[in-house]
Amino acid sequence: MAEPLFSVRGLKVALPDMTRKPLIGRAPLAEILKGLDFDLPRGSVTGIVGESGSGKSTLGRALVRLLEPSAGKVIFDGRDITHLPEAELRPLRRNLQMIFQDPMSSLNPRRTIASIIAAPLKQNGLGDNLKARVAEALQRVGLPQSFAGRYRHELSGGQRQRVGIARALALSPKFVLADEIVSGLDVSTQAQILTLLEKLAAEMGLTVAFISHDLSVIRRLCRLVIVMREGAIVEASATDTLFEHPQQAYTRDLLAAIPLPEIDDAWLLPAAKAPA
Amino acid sequence: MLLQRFLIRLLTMAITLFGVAVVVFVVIRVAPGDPIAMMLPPGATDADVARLRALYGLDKTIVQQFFIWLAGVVRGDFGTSISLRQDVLGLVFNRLPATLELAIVALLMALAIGGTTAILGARERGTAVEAGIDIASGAALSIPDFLWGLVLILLFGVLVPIFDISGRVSPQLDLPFATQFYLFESIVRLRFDLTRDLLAHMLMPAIALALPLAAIISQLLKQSLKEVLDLDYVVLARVKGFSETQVILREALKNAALPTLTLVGVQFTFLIGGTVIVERLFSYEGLGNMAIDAVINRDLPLIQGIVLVFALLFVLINLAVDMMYALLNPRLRHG
Amino acid sequence: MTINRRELLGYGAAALGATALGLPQIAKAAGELTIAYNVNLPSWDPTTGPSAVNPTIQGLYQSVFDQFIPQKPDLSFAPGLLTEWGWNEDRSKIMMTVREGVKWHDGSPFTAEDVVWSLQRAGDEKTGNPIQFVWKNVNNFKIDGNKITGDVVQFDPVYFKWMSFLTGYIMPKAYYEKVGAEGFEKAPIGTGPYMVDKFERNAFLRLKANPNYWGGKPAFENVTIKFVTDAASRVAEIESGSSQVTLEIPYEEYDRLIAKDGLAGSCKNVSDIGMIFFNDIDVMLDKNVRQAAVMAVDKKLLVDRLLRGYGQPIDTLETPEYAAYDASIKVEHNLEKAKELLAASGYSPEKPVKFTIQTTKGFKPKDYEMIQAIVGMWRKVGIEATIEVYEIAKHYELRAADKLAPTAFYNWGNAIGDPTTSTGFAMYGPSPHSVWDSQDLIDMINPLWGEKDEAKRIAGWKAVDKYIAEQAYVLPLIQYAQPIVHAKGVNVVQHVSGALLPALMSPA
Amino acid sequence: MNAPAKPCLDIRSLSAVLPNGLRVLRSVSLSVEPGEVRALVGESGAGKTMIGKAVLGVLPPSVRIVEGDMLLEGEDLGKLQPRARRTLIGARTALIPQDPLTALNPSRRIGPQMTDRLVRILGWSGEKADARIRQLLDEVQIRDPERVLKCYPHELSGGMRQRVLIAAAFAGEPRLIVADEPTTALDVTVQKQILRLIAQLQREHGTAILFVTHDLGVVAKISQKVSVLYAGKVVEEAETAALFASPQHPYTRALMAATPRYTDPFASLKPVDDKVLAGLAAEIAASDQAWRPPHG
Repeated sequence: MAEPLFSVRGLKVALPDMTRKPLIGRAPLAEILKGLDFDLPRGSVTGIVGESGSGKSTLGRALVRLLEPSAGKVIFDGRDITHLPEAELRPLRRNLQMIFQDPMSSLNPRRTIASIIAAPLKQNGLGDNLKARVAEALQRVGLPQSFAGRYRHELSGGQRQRVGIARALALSPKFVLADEIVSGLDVSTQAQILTLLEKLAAEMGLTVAFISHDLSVIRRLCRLVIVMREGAIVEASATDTLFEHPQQAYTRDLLAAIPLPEIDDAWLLPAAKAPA
Repeated sequence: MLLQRFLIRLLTMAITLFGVAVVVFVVIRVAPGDPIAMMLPPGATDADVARLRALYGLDKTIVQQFFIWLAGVVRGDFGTSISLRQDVLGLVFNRLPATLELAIVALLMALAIGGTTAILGARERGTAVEAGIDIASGAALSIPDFLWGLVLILLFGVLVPIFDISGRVSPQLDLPFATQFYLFESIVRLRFDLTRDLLAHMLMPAIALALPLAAIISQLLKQSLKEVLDLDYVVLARVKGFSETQVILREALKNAALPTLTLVGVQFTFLIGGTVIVERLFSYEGLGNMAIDAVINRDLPLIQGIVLVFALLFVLINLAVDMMYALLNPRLRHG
Repeated sequence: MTINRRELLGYGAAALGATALGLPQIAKAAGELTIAYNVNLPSWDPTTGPSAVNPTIQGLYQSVFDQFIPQKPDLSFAPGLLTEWGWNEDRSKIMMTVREGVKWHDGSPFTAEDVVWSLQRAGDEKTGNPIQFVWKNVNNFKIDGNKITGDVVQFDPVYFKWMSFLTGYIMPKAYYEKVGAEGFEKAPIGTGPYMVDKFERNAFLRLKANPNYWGGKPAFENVTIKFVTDAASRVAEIESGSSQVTLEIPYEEYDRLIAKDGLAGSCKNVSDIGMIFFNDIDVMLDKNVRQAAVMAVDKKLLVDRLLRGYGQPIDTLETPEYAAYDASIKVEHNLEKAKELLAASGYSPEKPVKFTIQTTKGFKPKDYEMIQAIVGMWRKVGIEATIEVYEIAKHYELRAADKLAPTAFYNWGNAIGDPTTSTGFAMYGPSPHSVWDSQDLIDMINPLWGEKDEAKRIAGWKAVDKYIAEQAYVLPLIQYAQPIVHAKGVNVVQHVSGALLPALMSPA
Repeated sequence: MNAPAKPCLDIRSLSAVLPNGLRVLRSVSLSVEPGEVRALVGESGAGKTMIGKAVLGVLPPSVRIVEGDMLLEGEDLGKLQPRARRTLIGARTALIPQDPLTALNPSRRIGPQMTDRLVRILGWSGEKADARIRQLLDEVQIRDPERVLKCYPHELSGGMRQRVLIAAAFAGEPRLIVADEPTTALDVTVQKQILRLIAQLQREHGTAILFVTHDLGVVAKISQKVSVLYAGKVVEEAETAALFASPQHPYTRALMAATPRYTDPFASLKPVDDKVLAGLAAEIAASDQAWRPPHG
C-alpha cells in the first residue's frame, strides 16, 4: 500500500477573531481547528462534511496551504508543507488545485474562458501548445470547443462550474480540493457535475477532498468520510460503514435531519425518532 | 477599554494638530510675502525694516520663532495679531461662533434639502421626478459655492430684494447678546425679531454653502436608498403593509444613511473651508472673512491661530462623525 | 409622481416662511446714511501696524480722528487742530499753534499736551510706527499755552506735510493712558467729525455725528459703514438700495449703475497712479530699450479701451494735483521712433529683445489686462515680454529685496502730493522702495532731501522728473480715477486723496 | 370537499413578462385552500419565487403582470386601489423570507420589528402586540424573549433569526403565509427544527401556506399539495402523496431521480435526460404560441 498523499497530524489553525479586535493591536486568535489527525489516501475521494462553523472550509484551506497551520504537521506527498514559505510552495501549487464554491466570483468576468483555463498553465510553465491543452480541458469537462471564446456571463451555473473544474484539472494535479462545489446548483445540474467529477476522478486517478454539507452527495461520490463539528473530527470512516453504522450520535442526528424525497409523516413530529 | 480608546483618540488629535501647526508655521514663513514689507511706507530705510522685524520677532530663525510661539501656545497665548493688534485667541474665538452658526445652518439646510430630495427621488425611482432631481443636483454640484452666492445675491438681493446682502445682522439693531452665538441666543431669548433679522442675513450664504453639499447628499443617499430598497428586510416591510414612504423612512433611511454620513463628515469640513470665500462675498463677520484679511496682510500669528482652530474643528468633526457612525450602526456599538 | 396633501402643505409652509423672513428691511430714519465700504478696518490705532500705512482706510480714521493738519478735497492744506505751523528762519526749530476750545469725544478738553504726546509717541520706536523715521526728526517739544515749539534733529522739508499723511493723527493722551491699547481698540475716541457708536470687526462701523465738532456738525446724524470687501456685493448693496454710497467697483458696473433711476456717481482722478518699474539689470541697462519700451505704449488707448475712459495718462510720477507737477514733461507715443531705437541696439520684431514683466492680477482695476495690452504693443516694435503674475505680497517682498524682474507693474499713492513721497521714494536708490538705483539719479536727488528753500526744492524735483523721463528710468502709465456711486438723495464730495469721507456728504 | 368555501388564495391564469417581452410566468393557475400547505417546487428560473412576490405585491418593477387574477379570500387584488391592496395584504398575509441574515433590519431592535405590523397595520394596542409576540416567541421555543426582543439582529444566530421571523409571520394571524425557501440558508439540523416549527404552528393556527422550495425532500415532508414549475409554467399539480407515489410528468420524474438520497445513492442524483428537456422546450413553445397577450 502506497503512503497516503496527505498525512495530517495534530493540525491546529488559529485565526484572528475580528469581532473581538481591540482598537489598536492585533485581534485575539480564535482556534478554528483543534488538532486533527487523518490521512488522505492516494487516488480516492474523501468527503469532509459538517455544518456551518464546523471548520471544514478552514481545513480545506490549510491543506492547500492558503492558511498556515498554527500547530501540527501537514505532510503532502512525503514532504512537510506545514510551514513552507510561499516561494518554496510555488512549485508545489500546480499539484494543489482548488475548485471554488461560487463559480461566479472565481472567474474573471473580463477574460475569455480559454484565457481563464490557460492562465494557470502558463504560470506553471506549460505554455507550449496552449491551444491544444485548453481544447483538451474543455473536452474533458464536456464543454463544446465554441465555449473557448465566451465570457463568464454567457454561461449557466453548471457550465461555469465545469470551467472551474477544467481550470483545476488542466494541470493534472495530484490533489484537488472541491469546496461546496455543487451547493449553489440546481439538482439537475448538481447531478451532472457530480457525475462528471466522479468520472474524472476515476479516469485521472485524482485525490480529491470534497467538502460539503450534504451527506447525500457525499455518499454518492466519496469513498471515505470525515465528519466535523466545531473544529474537531467527530467520526471518520469508509463511506458505507459510516452510513450503515454511524458510531456517533451527532452523525446519526445529521443523517436524520436530511429530508428524503419520500412521504414520511413521522419526520416532522416533535418527539418522533426517525424509523430505523 | 473605552477610556483607552478615548485617550488614544485624544493623542492622535494632539499629534495631528501639532503637525498642522508645524506645517502652517513653516509654510507661511517660507511662502512669498513678508509682513514687514507689507507695512513699509514710502521713505522707510533698511534700518526701519530691521527695527520692525525685531519688534515682531521676525529677526530670529524659523525654528526659534516656532518654539517661542509654541511656548506661548502651551500657556494659552497664541500671540498678538500684527494687523489687528489684539490677542489672537480672543479674536479667533470672537469670530468662530459666527462661522459655526453659518456652517451648522448650512449643514442643516444641506441635510434637509439633500435628504428630502433623496427620499423623494428614491420613492419615485425611475420616473421623471427622479430624473429632475438628478439634473438639479448635477447643476448644484457643478456650480461652486461662491458662484451660487453671486447668483443668490442677484436673485434675492437685487432683483427680488428679500434677503440682506451683507453682514450678519442689521447694524441698526441693538443686540442684547452675551455670547457671539447670535442666532442660538436669539432663539433662547425668544427674540424672534432678531432671529428673523439674523436669518435674513444668513440664509443666502447658508444656501450657497449648502447647495453643493445638498446635491452630494441627495445623490449618495438616493443611491444607497435604492440599494437598500431591494434588500429582504425592506421587501418584508412592504409585505407587512407599510407604504413606500413609511418603508423608506422607517426601514431604509437609517441603514442607507451610514455610507452617506462618513462622506457628509468629510464634506462638512469642505463646507467649513468654503465659508472663507462665501463669508467674504457676503461680508459675513466670521473667521473666514478674517482669515482672508490675515492672509492679505501676512498677519502670521493670526493665520496660525485661524488655521489651528480650523484644524481643531476638522478633527472634532471627524470625531463626531465616528461617534455618530457608531451610534447608527449597532454592530459597531456592541463590537 | 404623487404628492400627497401633507407634503403639499409642507412645501407651502416653507415658501411662506421664506417670504416672512424677507420682510422689508428695517426702515431708515432720516439723517441716516449707509456706506458700503471696500475694506475692513483692522485696528483703531492709526499710528501702528499695517493699517497705519494702508491708504484705503485713512478715510475711516479721518472721520474719527483729526490729523495735525487737514487737507481739503483738492489736497491743499488748511488750518485744523493746528491753526498755525512753520519753521524758524534757519530751520532749527518748529512752531505750532493749537486750536482752542476743542473737546474730545468723551467731553474732555483737547490741549497742546495731546499734540506733543501724539508727536512723541509717533516718533517712539517701541510703538511700532512704521513711519517713525519722519517723526523722530523733531524732539524736545515745549508747550507755552497753546503754542508749541520743537527742536529739529534733522531737517526734513516734508515734515509738516506728513502731518496730513499716514500716521499724522492726534490721539487723546489722557484717555489713551487711562484705557491702554486694548481699551482704545474697544472704545476709540478722537476729535473728528464723527464718534464711534458701534464697531463690529469685519462687519460694520456705526458712526454718530460729533455735535461739538470744531469744523461744524456733519450733515448726517448717523452713518453706518458696512465692510463689503467683494465688489460684486457692493454693486448689489447699492443696486438693492441697502446702501446709499459705495466705491471701488468695476468701471463697467459704474457706468451701468449711474444710468439707473435714483443713482448717480462721481469718478474723479485721485492721487493714485499705475506705473511700470524698470530694474537696473539686464537689457534694461540699455537706454534704447527703455526708451523704446516707454514710447511704444499708447496710454490713451489703455485708458479708453480698458478703463472706459476713466483716468488720465501720465508721463511722470507727478500728477497735476501734486506740488512738483511739470506739464512740460511729455513723452511721445511713437512706434517708428521706438523701432529705430531698438534697431540701434540690434533688435527688431523678428529679433526681439526679451525680458520678463511682473504684474498683479485683480489687485488694481484691469491691471493684468493692461499689461497684456502693453506686451502686445511692445511686440509690434520688437520687444518680447513674458508675463509673470504675482501676488501683491510677493511684490512687496521682491521690491524690498530689490529682486524684481526687469519690469514690474505697481501702483503708487501719494495723498499729500509732495515729490518726495512720489518720485523721491520711488526712484531714490537707497530707499527700499526704489527699483532703479543708478548713481546719477542718487547724486541728483541727494541734495533735495535737506533743501530748505521750498521753491528751489520743488524746482529740483521737477528737474529730476525731467531727467527721469529723458532717461526713461520708469514707465509712468496712468492716474487712476476713483468711481463712487451714490443714491441721488446724497451729495458726495470726492477727495483727491482717495479717502471717502462721510463728513463731506450731505442730503441732496 | 363539497363546502363551497372560498380558497384562501386563488391564482387564475397569471402571466408576467419582462421588459424584453420574455414571459416569466406562463398562465399560472393554482389555489391554496384555507389551512393547507401548497408547495411550489422548481429549479432556479422556474418562477416559483416570482409567484410568491406577485401575490404579496412586491414584484421587482421590471416584471409586469399582463394577465390573470389573484384572489385573496375572494377579494380580487387587481381590482383594489394600491393603498387598499397594501393594507389588505398586510393584514391577511405574511412572508417568511429565505435568508434570515438579510431579512431583519440591522439597525432596529427585534422587538419593534416584530410588533410594528400588529400595531401600525392591524391597529392593535402596544400591550396586546407585546403579549402576542411573547406568546409566539414561546411557541417557536425562544426561552428568553426579554433578551431577544432587545437584541439587534446581528446578536442572534441564523436559526434564532429564522425563529423570530416565523414568530413574527404568525403573530398577526394571517390567513396566508408565503414561505420563500425559508430553510435553504440553514444547516440541515436547524432546517429540521424550523420545518417542524412551521408545520406545528401552521397546524395550530390553521394558516394556509404557499411554500416555495427547490427541494423535493422538503416538499415531501411539509406540503399537502404541490405544483411543479418549469420555466414559469405549472407542469404538474397533485396531492403531495400522489405525486411521490406516481409522478405523471416526465420532468417531475426526472427531478425526483436527480434529487440526492443517501439511502439509495445510485438510484438518485441522475442527470436530467436531454429528451425530457427537449420535451419541456416543445411544451413551452406550444404554450407560448397559443398565448395571446391581452391587449398587446
